Amino acid sequence: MNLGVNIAGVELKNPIMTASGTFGSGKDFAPYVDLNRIGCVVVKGVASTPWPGNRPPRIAEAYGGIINAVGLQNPGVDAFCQDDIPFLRGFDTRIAVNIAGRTIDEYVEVAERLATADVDLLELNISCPNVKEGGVAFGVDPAMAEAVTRAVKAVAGQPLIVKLSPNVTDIAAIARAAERGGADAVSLINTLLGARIDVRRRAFVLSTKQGGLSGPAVKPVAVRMVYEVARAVDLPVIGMGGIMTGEDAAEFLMAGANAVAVGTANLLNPTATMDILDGLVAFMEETGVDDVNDLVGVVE
Amino acid sequence: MNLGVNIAGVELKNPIMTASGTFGSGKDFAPYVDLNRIGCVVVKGVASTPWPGNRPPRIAEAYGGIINAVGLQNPGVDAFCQDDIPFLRGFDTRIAVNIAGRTIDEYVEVAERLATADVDLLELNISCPNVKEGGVAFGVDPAMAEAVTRAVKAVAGQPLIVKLSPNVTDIAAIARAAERGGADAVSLINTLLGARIDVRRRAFVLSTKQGGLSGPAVKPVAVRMVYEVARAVDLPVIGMGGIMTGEDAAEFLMAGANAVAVGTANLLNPTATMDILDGLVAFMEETGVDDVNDLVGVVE
Amino acid sequence: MCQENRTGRVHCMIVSNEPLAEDVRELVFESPAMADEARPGQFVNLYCRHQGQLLPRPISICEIDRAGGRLHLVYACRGKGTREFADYRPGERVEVMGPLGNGFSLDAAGPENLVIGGGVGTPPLLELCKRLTGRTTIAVSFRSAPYLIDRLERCGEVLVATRDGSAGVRGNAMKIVEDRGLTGNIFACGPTPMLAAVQAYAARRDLPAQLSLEERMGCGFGCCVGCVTKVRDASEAGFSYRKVCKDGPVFAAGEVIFS
Amino acid sequence: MCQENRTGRVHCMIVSNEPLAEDVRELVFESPAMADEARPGQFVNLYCRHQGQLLPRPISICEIDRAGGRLHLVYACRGKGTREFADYRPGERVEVMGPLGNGFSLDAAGPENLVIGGGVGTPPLLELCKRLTGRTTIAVSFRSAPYLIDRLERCGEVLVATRDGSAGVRGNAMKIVEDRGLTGNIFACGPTPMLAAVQAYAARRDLPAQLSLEERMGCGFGCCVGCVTKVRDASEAGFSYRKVCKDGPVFAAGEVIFS
Ligand SMILES: Cc1cc2nc3c(=O)[nH]c(=O)nc-3n(C[C@H](O)[C@H](O)[C@H](O)COP(=O)(O)OP(=O)(O)OC[C@H]3O[C@@H](n4cnc5c(N)ncnc54)[C@H](O)[C@@H]3O)c2cc1C
Ligand SMILES: Cc1cc2nc3c(=O)[nH]c(=O)nc-3n(C[C@H](O)[C@H](O)[C@H](O)COP(=O)(O)OP(=O)(O)OC[C@H]3O[C@@H](n4cnc5c(N)ncnc54)[C@H](O)[C@@H]3O)c2cc1C
Ligand SMILES: Cc1cc2nc3c(=O)[nH]c(=O)nc-3n(C[C@H](O)[C@H](O)[C@H](O)COP(=O)(O)O)c2cc1C
Ligand SMILES: Cc1cc2nc3c(=O)[nH]c(=O)nc-3n(C[C@H](O)[C@H](O)[C@H](O)COP(=O)(O)O)c2cc1C
Ligand code: FES
Ligand code: FES
Repeated sequence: MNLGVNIAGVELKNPIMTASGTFGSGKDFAPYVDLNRIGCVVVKGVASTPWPGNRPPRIAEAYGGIINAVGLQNPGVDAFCQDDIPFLRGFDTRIAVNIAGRTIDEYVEVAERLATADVDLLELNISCPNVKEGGVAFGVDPAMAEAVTRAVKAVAGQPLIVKLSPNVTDIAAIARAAERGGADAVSLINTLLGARIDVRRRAFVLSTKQGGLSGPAVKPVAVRMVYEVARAVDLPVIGMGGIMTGEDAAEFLMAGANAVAVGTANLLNPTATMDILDGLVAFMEETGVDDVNDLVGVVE
Repeated sequence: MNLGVNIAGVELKNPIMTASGTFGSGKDFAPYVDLNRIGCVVVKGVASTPWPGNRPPRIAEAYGGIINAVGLQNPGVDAFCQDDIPFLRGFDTRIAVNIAGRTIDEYVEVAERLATADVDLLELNISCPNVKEGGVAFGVDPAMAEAVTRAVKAVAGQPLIVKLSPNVTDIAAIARAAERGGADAVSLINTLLGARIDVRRRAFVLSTKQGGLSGPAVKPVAVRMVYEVARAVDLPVIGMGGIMTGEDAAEFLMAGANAVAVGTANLLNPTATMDILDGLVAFMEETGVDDVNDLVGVVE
Repeated sequence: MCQENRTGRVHCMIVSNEPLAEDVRELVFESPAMADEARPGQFVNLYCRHQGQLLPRPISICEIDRAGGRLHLVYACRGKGTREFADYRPGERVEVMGPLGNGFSLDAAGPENLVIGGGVGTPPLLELCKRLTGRTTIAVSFRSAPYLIDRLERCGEVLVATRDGSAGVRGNAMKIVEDRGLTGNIFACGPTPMLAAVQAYAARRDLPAQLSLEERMGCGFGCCVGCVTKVRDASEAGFSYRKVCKDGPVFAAGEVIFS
Repeated sequence: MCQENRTGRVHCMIVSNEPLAEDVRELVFESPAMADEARPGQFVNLYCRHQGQLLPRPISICEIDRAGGRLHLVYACRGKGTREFADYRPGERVEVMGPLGNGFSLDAAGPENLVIGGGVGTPPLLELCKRLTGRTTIAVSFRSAPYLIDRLERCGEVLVATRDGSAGVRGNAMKIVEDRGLTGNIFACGPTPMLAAVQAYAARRDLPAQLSLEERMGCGFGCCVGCVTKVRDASEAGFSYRKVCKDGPVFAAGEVIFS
């Protein structure tokens, strides 16, 4: 059985990736799973300088999901390169680095710093607010999405995945903008904006009022968007949003994703990546599929 | 305890409404609930002529929700006026008619026909595809939303609620467009576009591929949007999206809604409206709230 | 308005939940009210405990034990919901709403009845068979091991087919019917291709026939217009969509459009 | 890499689940592996059966019965999850992950220990009290009826306060501590305002103190950075956010910033 997939020239031993921000840099998972069995570890978002993140509470429960407002707490790209790359290179897995920024310059700075680092892929998180444009996320406007992609691509030393925000009217238009900007792949979906109010305290649960909804609750939206984007661009697509089982992973592949990422499931179950990989293999065996690439985009 | 609310000059005995398309015209619920206890029955969408609706399957299960592709099957406004208005007028409840159309003219035709009908409110469903604009929904573009609102308002005999689509980058902008077009109130959210693939059949579950996601899974998105819209416009707001309990209803009121609508919960439990009303009253008693209007918009 | 009052979802005590064949089980639960009201061909909604799965699982009523205040259901373990039900044990409760749907019309029952069932389409026919008067021939097919045969035999002559040929004729129930040229007032339930074949057969022989259909449901009691099937009418399109849950699940064969 | 191997979520048999006071219950479950590994001040994640509620409920370990292979938890029935747990009966299984977090450092235990607990902050201190050497004074407060007192009394002198004055002093545990000017190596767990008062008291009197904190969690094992608290450091901002689940829940009082 072939599980290997190719994302923008990088060979992954299987299509199971981790979703940024839900797997740290893998250290917390090493006691539970064999990191060598993961196709690609996508690390938490890193910025040019350390970011403190948002005040707590950062987590609210939602029906079938979770709303987070971590606010991209990270120790900065230098600390990342020093601590996390050597750890992950101790395993036979691909490394993708998720990049955060508040201005195009900040994004570019991280990509420049990583150009010579020993990582396989970059993932540009364009859901960050653009402080020069009044805090509107880069990812909701085609022109901004194209501009930040082009600027980062110009300095990138690795193939560039652009991670799309689902909080838009037309995600295919944003995907096309990323393609024009030079993206080598796209990933989706990031979290849906949502909020939860504690009716007894008469206040939002999260310190930031709203946060990002993820988990099984968002899966239908994610599958729909992956299908739309896969038909709109000529790039590899990484699908995510609520994947909890091997069949969920197969659903994203059939919608047009070339690989999938496991997010919230990691928080709920530290062995989720392995369980999903095993489930996908079992599904392929049961339905007589020899090559995982044969599942990609099979629905009409 | 006061439960009465006022929506664009229409007094409702309590803030519990039904969400269009989930309560028919109430007939199927009469054996289970006392329709006299519902603040306002919002009937299923009606068009100028009978619409056959989509081919089955029209329903797919999603985690914590449901995806529907009913396609606004309805017998047309004439049959509605003849059969459903007399039935509902047998109860002491308000009647709102949800209007569907594929062109501005079709919407206008329904509103004209209803201008002299014995109903209390109109609700304009702008999530319908505009056939003259390549099937893009009216509700995703401020200019189209404003135009259809203005045209319908010009002929409306009742206060006009505009029902917003959540599948947009900036729902506050659409709400402001509806306000400019003359809306007397806004309601939200309609369903989120989503899809589900049957991995064994390698096909979408729904005949239309994608459909509308509703139910508890969408609640955080709905609460966030209600909060945004309530701060963006100077109109009464009707909140909905995944309300299953009295505390869920309170959550929408606190986010800024003046009344709430119960949708998917009706399908899952025919006594849902009553259970939610009872739950809201219990919550008010427990937390010492005398007037339901005092809950509206209390979060910062 | 003078409407009957109905309760919605209720928790019912499970009496038994035993396998009848591989991945097919019979669930018996207590509900004197439902047993009182139920008619053959009606169904109930079962609800999952798994609160990610909110939609009802419609399951037809197999036997109505009015005296004992119990309903019998027979269900195939297919997806997540029915596999959940398979784990329920006697003494636990299951959440149910019903009875729902129209059921078979017994007025049509004649001196000769022909009952045709395929797979888990057979159980919904058992209570009907018990109530039919006249001579009843029952043609039923199964994937492999047949079940409920002893109970059906008390109601008439039973002819069995299996897809794998392990019992009776190899093929489906319509093969028996066609091979033998059976006639009578037809009552049928089973997979859609089989029902389409029944429809064609009944039309050819001019036999009255009632078909019990399946469709994915949102509510099960008529409010969401989710579960429709095409029914012939005088409109321009030649059909309209009718609700399987409320206008059916039983329809006159002549009015259904399979396509 | 040489990492310890750990299992994730496991189903554990419930031995008992009895009320200790109004809306407070003690849950005892079997897990020789967890009982072997656990240290006082650590916690476990409990997971709901309600599949709409996916997040863990972190509950501290109250007693570790290593010989019997059991853990004791004491929890308040507050929201949907803990109310669900209240329905669990002996013989059923509960889904658990753990032990998690750092636990109290016993190296700090001195000749004089001062243990301060408020509400369901008291149970996490019981196993600690059992292991402390030297003289231990235990000041604990409850909303109303006290619980676990007999077990605590085996470990030292117990001073009780209640918010409603129904037992002991009226007020919270810090009132006892302040009124009596108690000293020793402090170990505290309870509501945030109480911990802030402990911090101030320890600073004033220059007493070493460990505080067990609470925060809303996404994972409970360090991967989501959801459960942070401000901890003093040498950075420009003067603090960084540290994880309650992994760097805590126990922190040195001096490093925590409550604000
Ligand atoms: C009126 C009626 C009567 C029925 N009677 C019986 C019976 O007596 N015995 C029996 O074994 N089965 C019967 N079925 C089919 C039964 O409802 C489905 O097999 C069952 O709902 C599948 O649920 P699941 O959780 O196993 O599958 P899942 O795949 O987890 O179900 C997902 C969703 O799809 C729906 N669904 C899946 N398959 C079907 C189907 N074939 N028909 C309708 N909805 C479906 C489910 O209800 C659920 O909402 C009947 C269906 C209908 C409409
Ligand atoms: C390290 C740690 C140890 C704890 N030990 C105990 C203990 O021994 N006994 C005890 O009774 N309680 C303890 N708590 C608090 C306990 O976790 C919450 O009371 C419980 O999670 C509430 O869940 P619920 O389903 O009742 O409430 P819900 O309101 O339904 O919970 C919704 C979400 O919020 C979270 N949440 C709600 N309240 C709290 C809270 N106070 N702290 C953290 N998360 C919360 C829940 O975990 C869940 O994710 C501890 C908390 C932490 C962080
Ligand atoms: C706690 C948490 C932190 C996240 N942090 C990031 C991040 O740093 N960068 C990013 O691009 N996405 C981040 N995400 C989004 C996920 O990578 C993923 O896109 C999203 O959660 C949808 O997938 P899921 O439903 O499987 O979680 C985060 C999600 C969660 C739940
Ligand atoms: C089966 C179904 C049919 C619906 N039909 C309509 C409709 O005709 N017109 C409309 O404006 N909204 C329609 N809706 C959307 C609901 O009115 C509501 O906006 C949405 O479902 C969110 O609320 P909920 O999560 O409580 O269901 C329909 C929803 C469902 C589930
Ligand atoms: S299932 Fe809702 S109308 Fe039939
Ligand atoms: S709860 Fe996830 S890091 Fe602490």
